[in-house]
Amino acid sequence: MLKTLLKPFARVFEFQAKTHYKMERHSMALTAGIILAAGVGGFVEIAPLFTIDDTVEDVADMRVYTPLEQAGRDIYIREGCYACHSQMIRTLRDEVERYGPYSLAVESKYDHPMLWGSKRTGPDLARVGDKYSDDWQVRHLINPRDLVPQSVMPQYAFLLEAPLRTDDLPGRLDALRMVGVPYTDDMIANAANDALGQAQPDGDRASGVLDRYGEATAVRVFDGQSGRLTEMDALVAYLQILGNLTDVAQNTQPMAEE
Amino acid sequence: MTILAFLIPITLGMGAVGLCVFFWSLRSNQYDDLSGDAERILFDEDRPLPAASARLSNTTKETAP
Amino acid sequence: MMSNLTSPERARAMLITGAGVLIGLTMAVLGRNDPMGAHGWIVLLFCGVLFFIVADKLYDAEPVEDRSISYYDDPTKVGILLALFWAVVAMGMGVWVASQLAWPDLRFDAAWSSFGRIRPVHTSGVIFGFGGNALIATSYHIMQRTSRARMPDQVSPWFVLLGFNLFCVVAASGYLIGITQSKEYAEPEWYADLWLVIVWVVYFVLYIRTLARRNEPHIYVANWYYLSFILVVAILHIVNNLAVPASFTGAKSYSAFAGVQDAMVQWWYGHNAVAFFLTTGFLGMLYYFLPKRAGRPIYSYRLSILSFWGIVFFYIWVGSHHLHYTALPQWVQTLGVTFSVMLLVPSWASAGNALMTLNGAWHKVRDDATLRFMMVAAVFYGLSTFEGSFMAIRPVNALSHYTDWTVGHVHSGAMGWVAMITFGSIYALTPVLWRREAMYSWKAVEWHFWLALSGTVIYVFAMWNSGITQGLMWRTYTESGTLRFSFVDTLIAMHPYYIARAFGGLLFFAGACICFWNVVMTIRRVPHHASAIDYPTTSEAMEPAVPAAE
Amino acid sequence: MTGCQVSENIQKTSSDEDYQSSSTAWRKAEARSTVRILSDGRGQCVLSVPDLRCGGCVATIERTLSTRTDVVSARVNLTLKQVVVTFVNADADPTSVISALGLLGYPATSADQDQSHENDTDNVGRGLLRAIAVAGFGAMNIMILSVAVWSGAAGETRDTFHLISALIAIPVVAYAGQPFFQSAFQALRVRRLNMDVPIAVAVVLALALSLAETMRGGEQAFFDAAVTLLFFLLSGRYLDHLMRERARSAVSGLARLSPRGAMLRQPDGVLTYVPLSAIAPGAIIAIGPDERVPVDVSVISGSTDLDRSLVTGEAIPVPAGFGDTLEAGTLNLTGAVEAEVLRSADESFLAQMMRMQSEAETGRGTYVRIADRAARLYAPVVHLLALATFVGWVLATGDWHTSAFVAISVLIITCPCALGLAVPVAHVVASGRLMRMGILMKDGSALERLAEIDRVVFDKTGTLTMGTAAVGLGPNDPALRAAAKALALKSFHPAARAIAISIAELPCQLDDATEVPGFGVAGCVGGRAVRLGRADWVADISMQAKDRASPVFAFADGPAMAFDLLETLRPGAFDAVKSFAAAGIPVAMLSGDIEARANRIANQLDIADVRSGETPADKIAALNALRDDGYRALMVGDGLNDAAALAAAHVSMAPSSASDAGRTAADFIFLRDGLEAVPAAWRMARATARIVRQNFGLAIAYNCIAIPLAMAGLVTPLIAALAMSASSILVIGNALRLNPPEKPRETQALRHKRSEVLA
Repeated sequence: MLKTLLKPFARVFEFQAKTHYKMERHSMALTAGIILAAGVGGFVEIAPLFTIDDTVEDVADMRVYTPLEQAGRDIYIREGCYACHSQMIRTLRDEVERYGPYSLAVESKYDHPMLWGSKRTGPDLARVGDKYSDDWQVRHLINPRDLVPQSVMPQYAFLLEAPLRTDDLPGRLDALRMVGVPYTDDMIANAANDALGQAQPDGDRASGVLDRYGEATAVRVFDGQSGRLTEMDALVAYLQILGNLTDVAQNTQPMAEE
Repeated sequence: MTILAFLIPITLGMGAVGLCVFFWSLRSNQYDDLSGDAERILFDEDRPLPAASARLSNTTKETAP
Repeated sequence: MMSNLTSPERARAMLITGAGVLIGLTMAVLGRNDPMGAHGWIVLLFCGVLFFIVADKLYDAEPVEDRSISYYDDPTKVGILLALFWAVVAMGMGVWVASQLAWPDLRFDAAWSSFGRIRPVHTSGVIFGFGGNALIATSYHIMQRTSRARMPDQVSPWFVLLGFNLFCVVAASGYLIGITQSKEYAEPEWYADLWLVIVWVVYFVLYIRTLARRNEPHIYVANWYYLSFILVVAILHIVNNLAVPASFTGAKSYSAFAGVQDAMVQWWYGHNAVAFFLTTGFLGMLYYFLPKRAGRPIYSYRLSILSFWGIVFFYIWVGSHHLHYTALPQWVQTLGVTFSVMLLVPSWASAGNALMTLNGAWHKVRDDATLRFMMVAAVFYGLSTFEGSFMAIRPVNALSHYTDWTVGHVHSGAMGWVAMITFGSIYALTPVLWRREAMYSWKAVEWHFWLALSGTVIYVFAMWNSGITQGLMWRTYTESGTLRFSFVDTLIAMHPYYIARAFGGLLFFAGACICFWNVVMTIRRVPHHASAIDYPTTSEAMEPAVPAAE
Repeated sequence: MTGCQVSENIQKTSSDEDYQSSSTAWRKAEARSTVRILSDGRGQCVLSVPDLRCGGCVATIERTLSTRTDVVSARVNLTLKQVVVTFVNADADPTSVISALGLLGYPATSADQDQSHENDTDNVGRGLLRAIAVAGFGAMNIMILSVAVWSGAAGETRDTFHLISALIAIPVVAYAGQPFFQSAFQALRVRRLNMDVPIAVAVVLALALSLAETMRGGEQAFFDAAVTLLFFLLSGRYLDHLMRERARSAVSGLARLSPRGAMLRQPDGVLTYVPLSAIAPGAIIAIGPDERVPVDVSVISGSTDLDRSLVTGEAIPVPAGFGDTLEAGTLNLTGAVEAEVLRSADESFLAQMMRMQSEAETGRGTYVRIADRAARLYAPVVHLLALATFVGWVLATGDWHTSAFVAISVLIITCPCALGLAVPVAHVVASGRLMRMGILMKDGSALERLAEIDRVVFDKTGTLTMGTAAVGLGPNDPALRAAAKALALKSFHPAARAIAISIAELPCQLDDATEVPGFGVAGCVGGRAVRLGRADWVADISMQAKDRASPVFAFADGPAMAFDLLETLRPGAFDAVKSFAAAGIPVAMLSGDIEARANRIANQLDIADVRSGETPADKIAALNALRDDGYRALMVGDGLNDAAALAAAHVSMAPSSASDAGRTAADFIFLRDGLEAVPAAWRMARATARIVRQNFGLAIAYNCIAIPLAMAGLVTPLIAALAMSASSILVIGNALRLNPPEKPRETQALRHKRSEVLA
């Protein structure tokens, strides 16, 4: 009776017996099986532990890049500035004295990708924001050797002529949201307007920028030519925000090593 | 370091693949004659092997007429 | 070349290139408002040219060659030439970027010609264009010879080689247009990365299929090195390039990782790329061409296998030594140092093994510039791995990081090790591949050797000086405890070294040009070797590769 | 009737074409029996080619063999110096391949591959290698995580890393620890302690403790220690195995002498080859020249000379004819005979010797290797210390958890990592050096035993003397000498060869030369009959018939002149004996030979203690007596008659020219002719023993530092890992001192020169 009942499963048993026998015979396969089983089980256990992140400090005043700053960052990326400028002040005394408080992990937590760099042909830029005036930055970008005769930096005069594309900004912000930057629907929908508004302090779009990104956001004509939104506007806006997304580093005044 | 949740399994996986490959190589007698295997690549392949040349002469014979 | 393809193979090639044309067209149309459109036209052009080459010969006579008794060397030949073409282009670019640092006005004010845009053309061109093509070409040669088997088909080797070059072209042109992720050594954007994954999978499958057909039971150790190069680079590439495109009709994408996490992944990738692209692949080359050229077996074959596993295991976690004193948790940095230092053991085992192989053949090294290239490569490999471990130590790194010392270290590896072993291998391979008596001009090889060596030495010494000077100047204090030098002061101090560096690079570049010329002249002028073919299919032992099932 | 006619008559009676063909057929069949049938119906045989040196040889051999039509494939194994030949048919004939190799300049013999045995030992090695790979994989990955923890990863990250480590360590220990667990379990079952018991206990406890710590989120976990320990110990074990394997394959690479079958005369008169097991008493078998006698037989027709050195150890040939009994294993030199089988193969003289030998070996079975002797002491001490620590901590603090932690860390840190490596590494290095000196070694225990000897016993023939004879005196007249040489050249009898070599003159013209097996060579010189051979046989034609043991030469009706056969001393014999005497170790000689010859050699070598006319049983008795008196004797011998004595001795050595049985029984085999290998091996053994003692000293010193730290509860996983690695590396480094940097340039140059010569 039982036999007939189990008959349909005979094949399953047979298969089980066969594979089990084989597994036992090749004890390596057995070990691999153990590793696999343990690995899957273990990983389910491990994964939640990682959600408690002990690396990146939690800071309340850390804000995201505005669309204009993000556009400037994209230009910084496009021009390969990271090849000569780092954005990571190390915990060494001379660096802290030269560039400012050393960089904290939180400060680059919205940087996709990070631009820490690996070579300083030019100085570190992690805290270059507000160190120089907009005018200095623009003139320096047009021809670095006008301001620093010994500089070997290339000229970026063409940025002043290139109008900034704003139509793709919502898409970019949306993509950034997908990888974890907390842009709101509102920010994404108004991305193009906000980019224009941040460089036009007298325009009606400016207030939106302050609403969405905070009162401290710099709203001004970055490139010195009002009425036109250029790539120079974006890049300078980005340079001026470097190190200014949060005050945590300045406030805590971390002590340097050595 | 959330990122280690990716990197460690990936590394372990690569290590495990390496281990499996090592076992395979052990089973397929890859380490039986290391001194001979080191020498074998030096055989000058420009000189046709007898068997190959026999086959070659056959084919030329076949194609010639 | 085409005449060796059968008509079904030609049809398949046409299908693939035709698909490439369509993809290019789609990219051009959809991305017309974006830099991606330009890439569409480049893909279209690249595939279109290939399409017409194939179409032109579609109805030519069928090949008469007996595939069972020959190796398939056409892609290897093209690969060698492409590698040399990229060497000239990329090293030329290198000389130019180096000169821009000494004389910044050499950029001529164009948007595409700034240092930031052409530097990746130089780095990617050398690493992927020159190194990658050389690796693919030599791997085709080595896997067939050591397996004593022909590659399984004739379309996929072309697909891998030309597909990889399409990737290189898209990458290099993209930097000039302004398409980049700004991730070091992983600059190409998402669609190029996806394409490379496809090419790489085909490459891996091709390699495995060739090994599966082998007539020689033993898999020579060089194949292990090459396989690890293919497999691990694929994984690194995929993980580091995980990104979300801003739009599928635009080039821009954002990395899946941010900040410190991204830094960790980037250097996990970056240093493993050094390990598995610039080390294991070229060690595979060394382990084949060095004994071959010296006519002596590897000093200790067992050691070569052991150091393979050592390198594979130790390299994985050393990347974090690029991030000393940064926001990366300190224990991760310490981890990187520990394994960087331990890595010295297998690295020196390999270098020592190579040099000991030459022990007893020093007279050959003296007389044969080709062998000397390989010997110098092994020496530089040992030196730069030592330097690398040294620079991974935290206090040293505090001085060396961000300075030209790192640049010098990279170039002692890239010029002294990677390029030297590649040139040596090309000189060893070219006469064999094209069935020539010897290279067209042995004097030119000598010239190349001395140019390359002096160029490397000048370059590396200039960068050592420059880097250490700059590192020390940055941390010099006045008696009152303030920083002594402004950043610009250090820049002025660099100037003579930058000139010396450009000069060293120029010498090296000149050598590469001579090599290209010499290879081309060898192909065109040197008479054919008496024996016309080398024969693969039977191993000496004529034993079935796969042992009978247990 | 002239001498010539006589010899013709003899030739007619003794020579039989049947035998001639049977001889080659036998040899073919013998070789054929080594061909294994593959699953696809092809045949495969393994040939041993000792002269293989470089890739050139490999290419030459493979190229040449693969052109043959009967060969599917030929693959050379340069490491083992073998060629694996696959034939088209299973009944292929390897002899033609062997002769083809001979023509290429590579003498080859078919290696008797006892396939089942081969695979067994191979599997042990592979199993160990697999375990090493698994342990290495685990150790590497856990080490990465541990380094991270030591570097300061704290909190959740540390717990996570511990958890991952646990997930790796459990399967790794379960798999890679098996050799130790099994061995420990077996030892415990017979209520004994070996080194594996503390190892197994420590590994399991380390794992358990770490798991418990991981579960409660503790700071310390010893996963890395447990797995690294396994890795180190497995490496030691694998090295030990590798050494034995290397010696074994080298020994089996030499040709095996005992035949596996015979040509049986069927009732219908046809000769067929049958395996040894199918030969029953009463059967008639044919034995051709140059063949070994497969079973004990009695000659029924034909006459011949026998090399009975396998049986007696004495090289001088003995004639045999109708009615003589031939023992299995003796070598038929000159004539073909037919003989009746007396006993079946497993009761033959050969088999009896083998049995005697294995019985003698059991006497040695009680020897306990030094590591295990140390373990008997070490394990209880360590376990008691751990217990004491536990009790002490409980009493002092009352904290069960901490006490257990500290006690287990005592066990972990005292785990005999260095001890496990101390012996094998020293032995491997020593065996490598011995190998370069041309001495093969069976296993590590042999080296330990050799270091302890206080008596040396030499066999005479084949050991102190070379197995072949040399000629003392002969006729002085050049004409006579030329004629004698001409005759001697016609025979392959060892005495004839020795005579031919000893005569400088050119041989004269010789007609009608005939070899009469068992008697000598006859012929005509200038019309006069002439003979060289047994004295009584030569006396048939000569004037003065003398009853002499030595071969005699004479012209018909001329005076008979004798060639005195002498034994030559093996090179280095004098120095070898002297160096033992100088070290205060008495040397004795046991010989099966007659007293006069034995004494002569003994006098030459200053050996006072001589016993002659010893049978194998006597020799065993002598060695057993030595042992009963508390002496540890080194026996050096070669013949089958010595095999049992070799096994009975505390430790034994044999030259590579020794009989198969002798080689199997001996602990050491020296490949070169010189006897200086014996004191050299002894010195090496002493040096190794010294290093082993030092290593034990280092291990003890390590424990003296580590145990108090551990008992004080100061041992963290980092300290444990560092201490264990450091002590292991120290021990390995010390062992490497056995291998003083030889002049590598010289060997390189030598190698170079050799390859040039070959080219």
